[in-house]
Amino acid sequence: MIEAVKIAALLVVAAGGTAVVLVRDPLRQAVVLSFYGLVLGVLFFAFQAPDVSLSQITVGSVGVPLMLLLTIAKVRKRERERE
Amino acid sequence: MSRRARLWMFAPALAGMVALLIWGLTGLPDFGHYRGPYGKVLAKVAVPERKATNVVASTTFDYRGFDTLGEEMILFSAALGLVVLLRELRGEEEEDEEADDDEEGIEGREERTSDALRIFGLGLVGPTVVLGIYIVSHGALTPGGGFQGGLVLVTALLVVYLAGRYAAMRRVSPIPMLEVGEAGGATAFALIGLGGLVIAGIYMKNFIDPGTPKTLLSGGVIPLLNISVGLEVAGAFALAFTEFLDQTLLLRGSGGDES
Amino acid sequence: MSFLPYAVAAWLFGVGLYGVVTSRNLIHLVVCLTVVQSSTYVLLLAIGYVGAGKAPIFADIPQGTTVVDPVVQALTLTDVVVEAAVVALLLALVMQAHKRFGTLDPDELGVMRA
Amino acid sequence: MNHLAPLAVVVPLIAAGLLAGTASIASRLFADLVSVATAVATTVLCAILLARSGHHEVVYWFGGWHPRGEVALGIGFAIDPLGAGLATFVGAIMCAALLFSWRHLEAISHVYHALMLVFMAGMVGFCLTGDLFNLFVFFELLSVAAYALVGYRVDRRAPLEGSLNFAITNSLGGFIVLTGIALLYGRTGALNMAQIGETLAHQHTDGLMVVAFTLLVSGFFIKAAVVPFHFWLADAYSVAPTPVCAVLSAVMSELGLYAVVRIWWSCFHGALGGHEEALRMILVVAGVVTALVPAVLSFAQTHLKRMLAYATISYIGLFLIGVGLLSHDGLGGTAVYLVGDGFVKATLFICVGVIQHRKGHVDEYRLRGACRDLPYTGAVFVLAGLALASLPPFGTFLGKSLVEDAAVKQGFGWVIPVFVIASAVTGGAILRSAGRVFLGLGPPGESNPSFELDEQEDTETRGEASRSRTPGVLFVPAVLLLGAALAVGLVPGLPQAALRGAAVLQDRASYVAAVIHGAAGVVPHLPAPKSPNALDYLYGGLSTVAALVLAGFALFHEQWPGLLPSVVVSRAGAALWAVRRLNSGRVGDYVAWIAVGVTAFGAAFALTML
Repeated sequence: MIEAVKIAALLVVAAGGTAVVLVRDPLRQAVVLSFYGLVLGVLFFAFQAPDVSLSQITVGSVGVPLMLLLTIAKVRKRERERE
Repeated sequence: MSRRARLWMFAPALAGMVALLIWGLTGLPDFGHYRGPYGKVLAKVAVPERKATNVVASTTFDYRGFDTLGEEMILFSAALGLVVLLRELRGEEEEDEEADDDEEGIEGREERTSDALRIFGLGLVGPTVVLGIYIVSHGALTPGGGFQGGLVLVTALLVVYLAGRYAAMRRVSPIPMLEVGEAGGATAFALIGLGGLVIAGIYMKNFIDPGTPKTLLSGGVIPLLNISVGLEVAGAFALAFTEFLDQTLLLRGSGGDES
Repeated sequence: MSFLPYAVAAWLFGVGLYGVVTSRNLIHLVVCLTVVQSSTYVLLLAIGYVGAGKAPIFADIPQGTTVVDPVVQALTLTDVVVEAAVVALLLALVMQAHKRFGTLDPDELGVMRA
Repeated sequence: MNHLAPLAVVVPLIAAGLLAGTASIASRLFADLVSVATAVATTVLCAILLARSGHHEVVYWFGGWHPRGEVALGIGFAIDPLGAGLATFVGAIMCAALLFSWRHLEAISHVYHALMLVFMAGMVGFCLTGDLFNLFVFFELLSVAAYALVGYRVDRRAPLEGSLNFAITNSLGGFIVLTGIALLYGRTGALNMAQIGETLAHQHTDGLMVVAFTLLVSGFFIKAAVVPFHFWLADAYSVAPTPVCAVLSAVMSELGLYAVVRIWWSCFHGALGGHEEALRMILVVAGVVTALVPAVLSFAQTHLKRMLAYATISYIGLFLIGVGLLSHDGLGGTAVYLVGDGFVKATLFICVGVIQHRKGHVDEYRLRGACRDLPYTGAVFVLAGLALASLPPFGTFLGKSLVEDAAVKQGFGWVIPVFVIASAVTGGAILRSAGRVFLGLGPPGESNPSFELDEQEDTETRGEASRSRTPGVLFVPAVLLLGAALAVGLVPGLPQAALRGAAVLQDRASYVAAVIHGAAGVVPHLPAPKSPNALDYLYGGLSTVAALVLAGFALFHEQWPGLLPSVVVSRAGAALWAVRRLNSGRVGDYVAWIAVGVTAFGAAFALTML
């Protein structure tokens, strides 16, 4: 009892999560994470959870990646100053 | 422990832990066969009892509203923690970098952003705010609510920033005001719950007539709680982003005590 | 195939944990922690799913339609907020750590020794 | 309906919101007054709840959502005597900590007070709730507040690292707990603990139950810092602001054990109760390891707060043995022990805070003889150290003898030496440092170079490092707390009340009746526990004397070089060094140990329960 859409979304989520972990460069990782957040949102939509989907997309693919980018920017700035 | 030793210890442990998880998960009903009873009962009784068509909203804000109070307080204390952890840093670096001519940062940015982009960006602010308010207020009816709408409202603030108006963003959202809004949202939630205790004799009791389904004010206190959550979420995230932005830009004279 | 959602949840938990343990960068580590947490979202929503069920929002569907479990959705919503809160706090700590230690490698912090 | 139940959590939350909202306009005095008043009010509310729960669980359904049929619709508080007692204890410790903060922490804002109040509300809610997911929410709430409080002194390196390790490991603990909750929800379709227990009781034991139990136990053991989940604790507790340390050490860790007790008796006992023997053995063994290894590490520290942090872990091990006996006298005795020890631990932290306030740092070697001018603090510190070594008639002694009796009853008499050794070694460490710091005894030495709390000056208390006198608000809480620790051992009827509370908690049938059916439970009739006899005094005296001997040996052994063969000394030193190295300060190691621990507990449960 599981449609192709859900199977596809689940597999993409599994791959996405793996990619987030394996990408070791924080900047690239933030981008991958944003994508992963979006995929999770799609999966939750397929799970008939539009409320969660909306939250996940705003938090997981916008909010958290944005905080990450700002942190990375700060860290890089300080590293440049040190040199 | 060396990294290698750690990995040697971790690899079998991880395998064991995942095997354990899988073993536990096989005991669940097959996917798509949720048996209840909790969710099934709520799905049946929520609309007749609470008149809010979005059962997730009536679960979040009424049946399990006390969890949401806890959740708001988590956000509240995280925002407070953030202020503590970063304010110290800002204060110091402002002193450290007194000599640096950081001042051009603010002007440089404003000049780099073209007028067209700026106008376009500022033009987006209005619709974004309207959208945010719409999502907050319709939480009891359709997907969305205080949390999602609150985040959309924060996006409006970020649009102001992206339009090259960092200073303007700081002007429309000075930190003390955000703190008050944030604390106000969290406290309002607790106070609405207290209203239930005072008026109906039970904490978190939905003490307002739930009205008729599919109307904006259906659900009794649910819309009010949605608004307080919207305020809390918008305040907390705006505070978080402002603090993080301050860290990144480190503009002199943009300290938290400016209002 | 009906085990797939649960398997994905277990996979995300494991892979996130692997990331946390092997991480060489605190920012990366925090992100791996969110992957572990996302496993709980997938698990919760999968548990409450009802085959051919609709979303539990009776705006457009008549009362009595088969819907998925609203409770797990409420729980997951809470969980998402917790994630945002914890990540914000952790990133602030990471920023500070970078200032004080001059590195983001969790293995090089080591002020702490028994 | 009992209207005070929600107020115990909501009042501090509203006060926290008020303080945060008025941060820019109100004065520091306002924050101090509001926070202390709120803590006192919460303590009183919890005490009233404790009194009312004496006969049966006080049940409170938020929003008025009573269970329909057998299904709990909303979130309920199910308040039993032990939960209410623990909540009252939280309030009392918080009062002392906030009072102490009044003068000890000078460079703090309203945010600190607001966070402390949220922290308290989270802990109180954690003790009172009867809903599994709500338990998780309060777990996260108190954790988030605690992360921020531990990292409060961000201008130094050690608090940052401590707070990071704390936040990462405990967040993982939260996810592990949540996964366990999800499994139980998938199986039972319920979040109310009574309902879960009732549903599980009618099912066969299977993998899901064992795994869910493993995950919940492991997640809460991370918070409680049971070996091998304990590494984060020493890093965090040795660097937090001292009043926060007092709260963390006296109650927060213990809450993890309370949660395990709660879920075992409310959720799992019906289903897995047949495997009590196995579980008892596993918990007691885990407790023994947790009691002994950190006790030795505690003795090896020279940084006073870190020494107390390891003593905290060691005592968690002793409590785990007590609750792991799975009997009402084991649990009730542990409750007495926990409260007695909590007061003692808070006293010790506050004494360290006074030293810090006056001398500016807390390293034993650097302070050698420096505190000769603090005789009163020294006296309190030494008394508290003796209490930690279970000197009669302190609450620690009474609790220890109750737990030891319970252990003998269950055929676990062999754990008595563990209690004696752990309390002697941790107490001995305190007495040794007291001798060196307050009397200048023992040889001078180098402070451990591998553990430097970075910048030499401890800037927790602003201004010049040394001050001429101790403000009353600093010293008075220490005396009050020590008095409370003594009172715990002397108040008549306390052991019996604790044992009755334990019996109420362990009676699943009446819990279900009270929560699901709204029926008043029956108070179990129990014989009064016997008061400590000569043998108990012998054990108490033995550990006290052993603590003194250990302290004396550590201070003077260089004057009798032939006392121990040098081979023994060097071997023991090498072994100790290897154990100490495990606590590497690297969060990757800690998380790897968490995986090891979960797998080990899972394997142990699986092998014995299926």
